[in-house]
Amino acid sequence: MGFFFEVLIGGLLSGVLYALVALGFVLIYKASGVFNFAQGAMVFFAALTFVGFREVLPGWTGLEADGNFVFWLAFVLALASMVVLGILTEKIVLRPLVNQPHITLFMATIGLTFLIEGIAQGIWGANVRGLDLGIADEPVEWIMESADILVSKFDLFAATIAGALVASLALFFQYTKVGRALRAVADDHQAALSIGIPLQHIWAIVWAVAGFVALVAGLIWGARSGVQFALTFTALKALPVLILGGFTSVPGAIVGGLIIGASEKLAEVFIGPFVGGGIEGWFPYVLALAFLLVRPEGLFGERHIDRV
Amino acid sequence: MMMNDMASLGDTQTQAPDRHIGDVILDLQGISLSFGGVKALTNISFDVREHEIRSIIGPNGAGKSSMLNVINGVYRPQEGEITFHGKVRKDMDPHRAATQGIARTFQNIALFKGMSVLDNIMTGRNLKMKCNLFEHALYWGRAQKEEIEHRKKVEEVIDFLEIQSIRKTPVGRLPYGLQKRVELGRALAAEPTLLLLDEPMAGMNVEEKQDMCRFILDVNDQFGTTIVLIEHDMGVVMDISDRVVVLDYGKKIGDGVPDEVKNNPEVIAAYLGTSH
Amino acid sequence: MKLKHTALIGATIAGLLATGYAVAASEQFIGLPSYRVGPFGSNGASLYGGWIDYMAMVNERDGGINGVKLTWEECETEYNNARGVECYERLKTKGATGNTVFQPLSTGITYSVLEKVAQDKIPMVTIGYGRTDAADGRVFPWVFPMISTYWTQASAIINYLGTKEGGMDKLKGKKIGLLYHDSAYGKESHAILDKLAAKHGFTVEKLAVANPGNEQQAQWLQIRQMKPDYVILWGWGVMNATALRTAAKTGYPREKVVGVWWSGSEEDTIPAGDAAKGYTAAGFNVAGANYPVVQDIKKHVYTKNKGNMEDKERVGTVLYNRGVVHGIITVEAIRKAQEKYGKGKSLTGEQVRWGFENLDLDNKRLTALGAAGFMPDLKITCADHEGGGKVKFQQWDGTKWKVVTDWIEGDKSVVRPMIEESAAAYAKEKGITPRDCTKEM
Amino acid sequence: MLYREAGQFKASYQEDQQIFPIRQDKLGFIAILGFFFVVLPLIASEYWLQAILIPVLIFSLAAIGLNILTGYAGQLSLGSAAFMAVGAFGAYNFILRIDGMPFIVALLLGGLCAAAVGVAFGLPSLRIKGFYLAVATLAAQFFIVWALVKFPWFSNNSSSGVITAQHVEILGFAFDTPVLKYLLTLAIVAVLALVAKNLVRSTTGRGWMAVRDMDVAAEVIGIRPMRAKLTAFAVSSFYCGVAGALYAYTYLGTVEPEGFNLDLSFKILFMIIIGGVGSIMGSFLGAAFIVLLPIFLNVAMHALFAGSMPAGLGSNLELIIFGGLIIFFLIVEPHGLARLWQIGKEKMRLWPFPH
Repeated sequence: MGFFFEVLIGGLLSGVLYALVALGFVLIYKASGVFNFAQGAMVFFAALTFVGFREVLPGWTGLEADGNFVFWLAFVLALASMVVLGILTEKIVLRPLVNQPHITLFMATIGLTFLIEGIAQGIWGANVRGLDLGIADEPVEWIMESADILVSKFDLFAATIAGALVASLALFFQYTKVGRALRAVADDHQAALSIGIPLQHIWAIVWAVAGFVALVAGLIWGARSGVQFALTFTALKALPVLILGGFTSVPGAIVGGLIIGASEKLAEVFIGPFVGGGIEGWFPYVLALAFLLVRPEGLFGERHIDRV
Repeated sequence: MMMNDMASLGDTQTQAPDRHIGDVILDLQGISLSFGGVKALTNISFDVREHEIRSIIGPNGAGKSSMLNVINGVYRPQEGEITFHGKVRKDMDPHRAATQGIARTFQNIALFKGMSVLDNIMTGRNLKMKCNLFEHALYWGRAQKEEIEHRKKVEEVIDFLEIQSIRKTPVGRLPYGLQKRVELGRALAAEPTLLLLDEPMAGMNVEEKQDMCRFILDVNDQFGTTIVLIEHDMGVVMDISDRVVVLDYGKKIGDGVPDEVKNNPEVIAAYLGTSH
Repeated sequence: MKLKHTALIGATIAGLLATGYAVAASEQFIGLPSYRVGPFGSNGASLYGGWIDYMAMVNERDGGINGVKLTWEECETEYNNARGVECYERLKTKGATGNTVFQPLSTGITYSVLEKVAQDKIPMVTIGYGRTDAADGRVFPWVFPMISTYWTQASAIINYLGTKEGGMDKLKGKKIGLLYHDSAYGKESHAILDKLAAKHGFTVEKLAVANPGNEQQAQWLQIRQMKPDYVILWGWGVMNATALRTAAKTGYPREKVVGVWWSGSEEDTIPAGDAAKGYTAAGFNVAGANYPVVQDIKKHVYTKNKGNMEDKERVGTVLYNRGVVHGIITVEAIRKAQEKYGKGKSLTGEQVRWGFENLDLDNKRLTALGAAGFMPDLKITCADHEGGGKVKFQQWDGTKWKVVTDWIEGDKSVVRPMIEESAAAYAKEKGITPRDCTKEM
Repeated sequence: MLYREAGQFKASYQEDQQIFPIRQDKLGFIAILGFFFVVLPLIASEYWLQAILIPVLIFSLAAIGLNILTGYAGQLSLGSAAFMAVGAFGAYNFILRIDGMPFIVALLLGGLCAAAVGVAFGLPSLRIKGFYLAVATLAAQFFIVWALVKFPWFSNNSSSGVITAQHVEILGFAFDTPVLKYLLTLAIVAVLALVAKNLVRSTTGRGWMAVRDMDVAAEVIGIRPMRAKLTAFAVSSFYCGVAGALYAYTYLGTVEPEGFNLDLSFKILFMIIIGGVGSIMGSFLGAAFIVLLPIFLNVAMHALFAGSMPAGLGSNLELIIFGGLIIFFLIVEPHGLARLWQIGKEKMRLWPFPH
């Protein structure tokens, strides 16, 4: 039984990281109806930019390489790059494509994926880098000793960061002017426009916020498995979370992430051995699919009734 | 009969055609429909006779469109019994309604926007076309013969609706009035016995309305099609309908020939917005 | 107008003839189907960088091979089979004598051009990857899976574990976990390990990791549960670093994790950070910039600013040095072929193939090349296209790889029959009559 | 002046319903066919045949398949590559396990396997729409590739899961040279493209488009959305399956399941978006564009900057330009190359008197 809980807890904590990537998708989809496939590339871009700045800053400024100051300066610069990237994307890619079919926008974001990947590696090179956030990825000892259940310190840290991020985003959307405007836009573009909310302004902000989320996700994922091209694949982990939780629901992304994380780990451990293992690649998708068949609107999506 | 006012609407129609209103073909008894607790229709009963033009009127949100949706199986009422051509309907879906000869148009145009006028109207013939996928794949042979045969029928509809010149235009590019006409054409191509028209004249100018009225009357007249019509324009309704049923807040508040309905105090109250 | 046109065509033809003539005298063309973008771009950049640097060094230091300058052209494959085939076809006819060797550094692309190389008479060299049973040169005359195939390596790893335990008989009753990339590449490990397990009496617990492998919580918790004595890491790309990180997370000692050579480069350990410390991996070449051959590259290429690596720090890493091995083998095969077909001549692919088949890099030759201890000695024959079968093991000390063993050989008595069996099955399926090697010269 | 339809009258519906009602179009098409069937095999180099023309044709077929599903029936799918894999492995096993199995029959059977799998994975489309469905089709993408790697039976127990296509022989005639393989591919693709054209201009195709444009209205006039969607999935997967089998038999010769990955699915989706959604010809144009563009960029980059730029930067620049061009293209002509072609024709019709 201890093993079951160990797998379950490990899965839930992994799920938080999936949710973190899914969150970026949700923000953009909610505000502009764009299924932004480039979110994975943004995660990669953000992490690589951060690590890149951290490498070059000591040389430029003569600061101590491992110092806190360089860390935060690199963070701010990476964040600034993400904001610029978000605003440029809105201006150059999305604005000219307003009112095009969803699939065209989706394709444009795949084009954007290539563009971002190329720019990231063109600037910083293809080298694989390590990233140390100063939190050791090892078991929490007292849980280990008392219950013989393994819980990773780093995963707990990541979950805390993700939780804090979601909470602050929720507060941001609930209580700030921009947040209210964003919710209005999400509800009805036309109506929001008609009461004078600058739609494109909001979109730019949302892309910038999604860039921020990508940076956080990139740092955590990068610390787990290195800052390398494979960070773009984190998007694939987020997609089943999206269909389960709904494309437009922030809580859905979190709950969906937890469910996907936990169930894929349990499936791999307890079903995998019977079919040869390696089922993590497709199991979340099949699970989400099965769920959709029962509830096509997703976990937190609104029920859609066709009016004729 | 309401034929005396015809001249004011249809310029070509001067003499009263010979129409025989037949027996009841559609009978609705005690229909109730609700969506998650919200009642859309409450205990509604009325009937439609063969060859007649039967109108459903009522203020916005009265449940008129829901009524049509019940008739052609888009919605399934929780209570009530529907008898069509003497048979009590149990399960119903739009496809089965179509096979039984019910066709309709929609309040918000529901044409296939990416297809040409011709193709849209051709889809109306789909139930009458029997070739299968493999014959379509080969095309030359049975499929082509069938295609040509039905094209002839469709061209008749096109001629009837006077839309020859826009045959190959994608419907998305047509003005609103013409789209409505094409939608009528698609319904007619199915050669229905019962035609449901949901606000066919909404948003049209006077001239377009006149045309549409003429087409409706001609359909009723030449093909003997029974028509159930929802329309807001009272003048038109009173002019062309044989009988009118009035709904308000999902309940039936009036039923009868136009003159009767016109003078029904409850109907007047509903339209003027006074107490119920 | 017309005149101008004719003049232009004339000039073009003249130009073509001129270059063709110049090239024919003194150049040997090598097509490089490289990849520098995509998930494995980092690996490709190091490996092709080392290879190109070695060839540049030979040109700079020796003026080419007996005066024949090496020329090359890269073609980006993105590690994609279709792009790889396009590159193969595009490079095929380049240079004076066409492309003379194809080394795609991707098992997928290897398979995609496997039959084409025989038709086009271009040798394909797949060092440490590719189709294992192609080591049977009688069935696959044009394919050279050199130094060591996956099967030989698996066997060498088991031999290494045996020496660690103090004798092969000590492996009896041991439990070895196999964490493999769930793909054609990873599955190559199954048959051979099963056979070796039967022979030595240990058990193998196979655990698949779904591509790309950036999540391994489930697998390592299973490992924690089954407590194997060793874990063999058969990964590629991000899977390796993640495996080491997750091993640390679940408290499995890295000293007991042994990687294959595609899991044993700086690209795999650096991103894992401290978690990689103590981890051991196989390699048919070692890391380090102190070998004379690498020093020569620095001296003749980098001091003249002609190096291929953007990041000079990476010169001397495992994958860079592996590229140098590619260079050495290619150059030495051409040199060998020149001995037969004429020194100072541009050779055809068919001629270079002979060079590969008769390649003999003994320790004396390796010392002369400045690569003693850098790569194993190697002798290719008509029947045996693998030739070496030796690997060294290196341990990551947190900052660099340290060699911890001498060359360890695989168990040929197990591997070779499997290769021959598999090759015979292929020959039968394809209707190929194997060559009679006693008649080859 | 040459492209003028004035004076060409249609005396029957049959004439009006031809694929090319305008005489110049028909002549042009015959000329193109002649060029591809007769002229190209005579003049094209082996490189062009094997590395460009054959893959373009095969991808065109896959793109037609996806276009039927996405362009005509409106169901977005990200699993095309997996259906190609089913076709390839299906055809391989039919030839392997049944003695004397004719190649063309195996090809079609492989396609039918893909169709069956496609219908199974298409079932969710009855309840799920839009991007939810698109992401759901990823389940097919990942599951099928996993299953092909995992169960050794599919690859005849090869140690690595890789299959090597048998030699192609039809009625005792071996298709073993690039020219013959090209002609075989071209013939199959041409026939299937014609079949696709027939389907989309018949009741079946109108049913698909009706469901795409407005499924409720389609149901009301008697089209069964379920049947339309599932036939679209079946036909689409059949096309992808045949394309996959050709991919193995006339193009690569040896394939591994991982070759049919998500990247390939995206590539096919790009082909129909760039080529033109809901256009058979667009599928060809899109396939050519997506196959040729990266090659062109690679060649151009070498020609322009060889030696003067770090190799890694060059490759990344290609990627940047590729992504940028796709975005540029979507902005400039969201309806794809097929629309550009059409606009070009309209201009031709008026030329040289635009008023």
